[in-house]
Amino acid sequence: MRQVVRPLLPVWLGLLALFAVELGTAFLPLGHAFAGLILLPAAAMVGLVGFGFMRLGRYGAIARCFALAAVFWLLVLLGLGSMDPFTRTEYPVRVTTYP
Amino acid sequence: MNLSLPEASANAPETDALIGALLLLSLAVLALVFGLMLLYVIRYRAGSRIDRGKLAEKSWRFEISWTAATLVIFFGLFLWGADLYVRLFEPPADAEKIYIIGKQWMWKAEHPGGQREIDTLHVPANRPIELLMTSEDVIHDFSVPAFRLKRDVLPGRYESLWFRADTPGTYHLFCDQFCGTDHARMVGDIIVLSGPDFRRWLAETPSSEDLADQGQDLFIRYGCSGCHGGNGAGGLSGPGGTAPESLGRSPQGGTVRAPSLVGLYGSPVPLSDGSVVIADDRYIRDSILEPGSQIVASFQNVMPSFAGQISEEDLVKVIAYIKSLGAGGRS
Amino acid sequence: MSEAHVHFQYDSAAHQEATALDGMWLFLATEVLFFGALFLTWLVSRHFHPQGFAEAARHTELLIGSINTAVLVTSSFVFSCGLGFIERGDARSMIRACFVTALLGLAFITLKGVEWTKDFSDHLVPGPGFAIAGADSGGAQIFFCFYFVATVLHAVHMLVGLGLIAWLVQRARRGAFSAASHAPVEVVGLYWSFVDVVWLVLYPLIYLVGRPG
Amino acid sequence: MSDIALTPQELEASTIRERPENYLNEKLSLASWLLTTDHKRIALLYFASITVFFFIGGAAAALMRFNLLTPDGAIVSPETYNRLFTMHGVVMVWFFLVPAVPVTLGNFMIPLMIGARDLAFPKINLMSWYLFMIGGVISTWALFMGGLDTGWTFYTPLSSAYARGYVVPVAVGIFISGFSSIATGLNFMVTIHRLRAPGMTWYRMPVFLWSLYATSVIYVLATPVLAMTLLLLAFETIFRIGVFDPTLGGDPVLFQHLFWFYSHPAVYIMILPGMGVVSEIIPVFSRRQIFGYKFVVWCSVSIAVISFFVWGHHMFVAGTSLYSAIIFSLLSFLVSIPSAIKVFNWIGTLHKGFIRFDAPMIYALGFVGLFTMGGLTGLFLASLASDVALHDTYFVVAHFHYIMVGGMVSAFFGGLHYWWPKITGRMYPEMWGRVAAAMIFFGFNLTFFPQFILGFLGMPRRYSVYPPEFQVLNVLSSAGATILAVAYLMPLFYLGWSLFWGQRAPANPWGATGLEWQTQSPPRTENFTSTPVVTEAPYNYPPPEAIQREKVESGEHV
Repeated sequence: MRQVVRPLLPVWLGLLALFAVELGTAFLPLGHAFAGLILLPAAAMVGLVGFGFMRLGRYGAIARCFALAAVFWLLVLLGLGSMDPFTRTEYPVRVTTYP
Repeated sequence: MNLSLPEASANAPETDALIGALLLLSLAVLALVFGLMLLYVIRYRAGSRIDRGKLAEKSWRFEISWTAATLVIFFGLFLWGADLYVRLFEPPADAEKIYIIGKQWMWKAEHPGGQREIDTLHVPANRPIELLMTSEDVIHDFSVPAFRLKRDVLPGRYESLWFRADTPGTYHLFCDQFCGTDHARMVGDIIVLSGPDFRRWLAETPSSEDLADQGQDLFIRYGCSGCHGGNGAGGLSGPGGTAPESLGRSPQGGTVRAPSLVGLYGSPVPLSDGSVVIADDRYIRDSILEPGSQIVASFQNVMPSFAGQISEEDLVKVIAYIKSLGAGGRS
Repeated sequence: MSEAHVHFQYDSAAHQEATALDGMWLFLATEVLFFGALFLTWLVSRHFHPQGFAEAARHTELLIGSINTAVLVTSSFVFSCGLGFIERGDARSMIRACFVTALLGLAFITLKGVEWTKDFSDHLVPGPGFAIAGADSGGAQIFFCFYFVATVLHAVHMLVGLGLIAWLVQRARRGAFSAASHAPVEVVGLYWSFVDVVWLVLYPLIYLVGRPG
Repeated sequence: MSDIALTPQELEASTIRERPENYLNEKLSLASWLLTTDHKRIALLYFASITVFFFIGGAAAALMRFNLLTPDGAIVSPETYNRLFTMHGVVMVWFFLVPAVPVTLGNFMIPLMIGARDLAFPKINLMSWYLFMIGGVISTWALFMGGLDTGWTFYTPLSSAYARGYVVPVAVGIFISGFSSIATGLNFMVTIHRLRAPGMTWYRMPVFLWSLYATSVIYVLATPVLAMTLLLLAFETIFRIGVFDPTLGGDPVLFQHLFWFYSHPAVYIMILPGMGVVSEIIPVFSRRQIFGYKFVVWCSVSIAVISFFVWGHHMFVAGTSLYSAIIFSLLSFLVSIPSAIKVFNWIGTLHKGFIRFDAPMIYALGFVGLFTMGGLTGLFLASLASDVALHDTYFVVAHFHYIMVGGMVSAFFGGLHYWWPKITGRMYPEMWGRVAAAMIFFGFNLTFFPQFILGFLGMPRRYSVYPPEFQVLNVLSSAGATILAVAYLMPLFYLGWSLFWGQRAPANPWGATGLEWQTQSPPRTENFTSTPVVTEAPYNYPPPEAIQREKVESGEHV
């Protein structure tokens, strides 16, 4: 029992600690532009689950390739997908009837 | 069968030159591909007794050099196309602005002089025209093949498209983005007239009530004049003027201070948060629809939002009126 | 799966199990892109409606969301322990870990249900009568469209996960798993942790990023 | 058997009786087909289903072409016309082109070509056929019953707020069949990673497998984005409010980004397997090692990867930002490089070959020509200013039909004829095969070449009526479509005939290399009696001088 839990315990505690950091960051007066910083502890938590619980490091090259491909293509989607909206000059027609 | 398409704008021959270059390149490549295929297929058919000899050694250098050459050619074509395209996004400052509203399934156009047309657009030759286009429902596409131009017309925002027509005549206007049942009938004519003809057309077109004139009526009808003054000269001790007859009365019966609109267009406006904005079309539009977002310094935000209260067409007219107050009142 | 179930295209049970795990990883890659489209929607909509999104985020139930995050992280931890147990051949402890995981999962969904009910009574459902009026209303409604789609899809994934855990328990009771052969436990573990990962991204997007300032 | 004299009838009878057990005659009950996990039988189930979908989509196209004979619309109302092209697009894209080669030829051949007994996950393979059928039936039912007039692109807000018709059921059908695509791609990728026979290294794999692997990458990574996009669309359609809703300030262009993130790579889902098929056929009928094997396979992979970077070129006039248009244009030019490399490597393969003109080869040569034309006209649409002129006109229609129909369907038919002996154990009638191939090439060009000119003249796509000056070209196009329709129906008859009366096929009728030809025709359920061991590169034909010597010795040249 102890042999099983002991290596996983730091992962769990680390996650809770990062969670506390994340929650704390949310109440800092960061402003709109830096609000994205909150995602840093979240990214660390994702990494911790990936390597701690899902044991990404222990799988073979194929599984790691698949995981890497997922992250790469996610970045392509987010990067190229936000390029247009972020650089667009919008002249909105604000006549909108909000229900 | 007429296989030629008129080049009726300054942009058209330039685009055609690019298409021509692409066509030449394509024909050269096709000739190479089909030529080699035919040559090999005949020369090396199974029954042919030609001596094949040994296979040539594969040369990486050959593959890499022709790939690099193709890359260079493609990069040149890319720059050429991009250069023309970028110019489509830079309307000259003196371009005449015409509003286009697309809806299922018609095109409505409004000239600065208030002339309105449906499914037809008269434009003068050799003058830059900028179209400010929006849609009332779905996405449409304003396409004029003779100008080699098109641009999607979206609901909720303005798209701009500019051109300089140079050959008088009548050309097709198509909706190129599928927009529902009668998409194929959302067509019209672009009529390019020479300068004098166009002026004659403007003069002869009935109901050519000035946009700004209509706007003035609406300015009163929507109650704007109540606070901003009957001729936009501002409320009590507004920065512009304090004519007693223009004192507005709020619905509660009190006197309301509202900024003067005379001379507003194009001038810098100090805001309550300390920043300064230039009063352009967009600022005026936003101030009508979202008065609370940019409050003029030393005024309070008491104006109600007109979002949802005023139609797009009316808004265009009110803005035209306010613009006409631009240089110190209307002439 | 025990040796008897090796399909004829595999050399050995180990070969078959390694293949199953590769398949699961690839499946998770597709899930990343599935939720990725939702993340792009969030990113773009927030760019166009910063105030609307901030305003809407301040209307979310931070307390429930935070408790749920802790619950889910813990459930993932417990299930990982369960996998550790079966790797040592301790099926009974594994079954117990499965039960705890499932309980935590149910707690998550129950809290989610409470939150949704509250959202409904607070008129946070986009459409007529939406709680946030004014200029930011449009952006806020888009936020809540995103919120409902994202949380419902996540909850559906949780339910599938709970079903898989129930299936594991049933098979484990029949003694299907041993220290040498337990690929299904590992596969379900990957899935459960992945659902956790999705929540770890959704949580700040929904509850936190709008809060500062 | 050779030393016993038998009459032809007796011979025929005895071969039937003694025909070795194979995957077709092992079990005959209906359940043995509907519950099979054999990749070969599932491939045949897919063959039957996509044939039906192909003819549904084709019938819609035929009606459209018929309607366009006169400027005012010859037979149907605009409303019906809109439903027809939506049906044509939806059925052809999602229920024919996207699955076509991978689920039929790929499903059948992957295990055979890597020397495995089945795919990695046979049950998932069967499930994916059921998902495909459920999705296909829901979508086509909705298209027939309620109709849909949004085009296959479902642009918001037309689809979410204005369209009349069954948006949600059609989207649900596509959503479900999307999971079939994902399952298929997943199965193929894991199979190719894990189940290769001993000695079958990556560089010993036939090009067809590389292109199916590249296709699977797109299946697996692009399809989920479409799934989410359709979910958001359905949400918006049902609740009349959603993330793309312009009345809330939402961005309808975002829908287009998400849609094309899938649908542009999907174009390569459709063409990459076709390229793979052609890369199999040309070496066999030229008796030549494929020219530049490593270039060809890595081009497949790079096409799959780059295809994800170029979707913005569908939106140059859609109101995207200038920067994004410029970057997407540059990236779009890049994707043509690997395609061009492939074309020249196929031609290089013909060099110094011993070329035979069996039907598969005619299809393959037709593919190379038509694909080249489709690819070159793609440059007009990747370049920004010319795209502004040609976008959303018949030029675009002609361009993608050259790739999809001229390219992909030719490759599909080529592959079907090439592997027909292996799949059915019968030879197809060679003469009819050649006639059909030539007719498809001719009919296709007559149908779609005039559309390039129509497009340049400005005729918009999706028009049920058009200005009269476009009539001559439209009539030409419709005439071509008639020939094309006949040419597509021909294989249905002569291949059907050959199933019962065709000559029996030997294990390797083409003298081809490749593991699939080393087992009997049709193969046994377990594919190989013993696991094959691979020791050499693919397409390892003797050098030209050796073939020549052999021919001279055998007296063929005398």
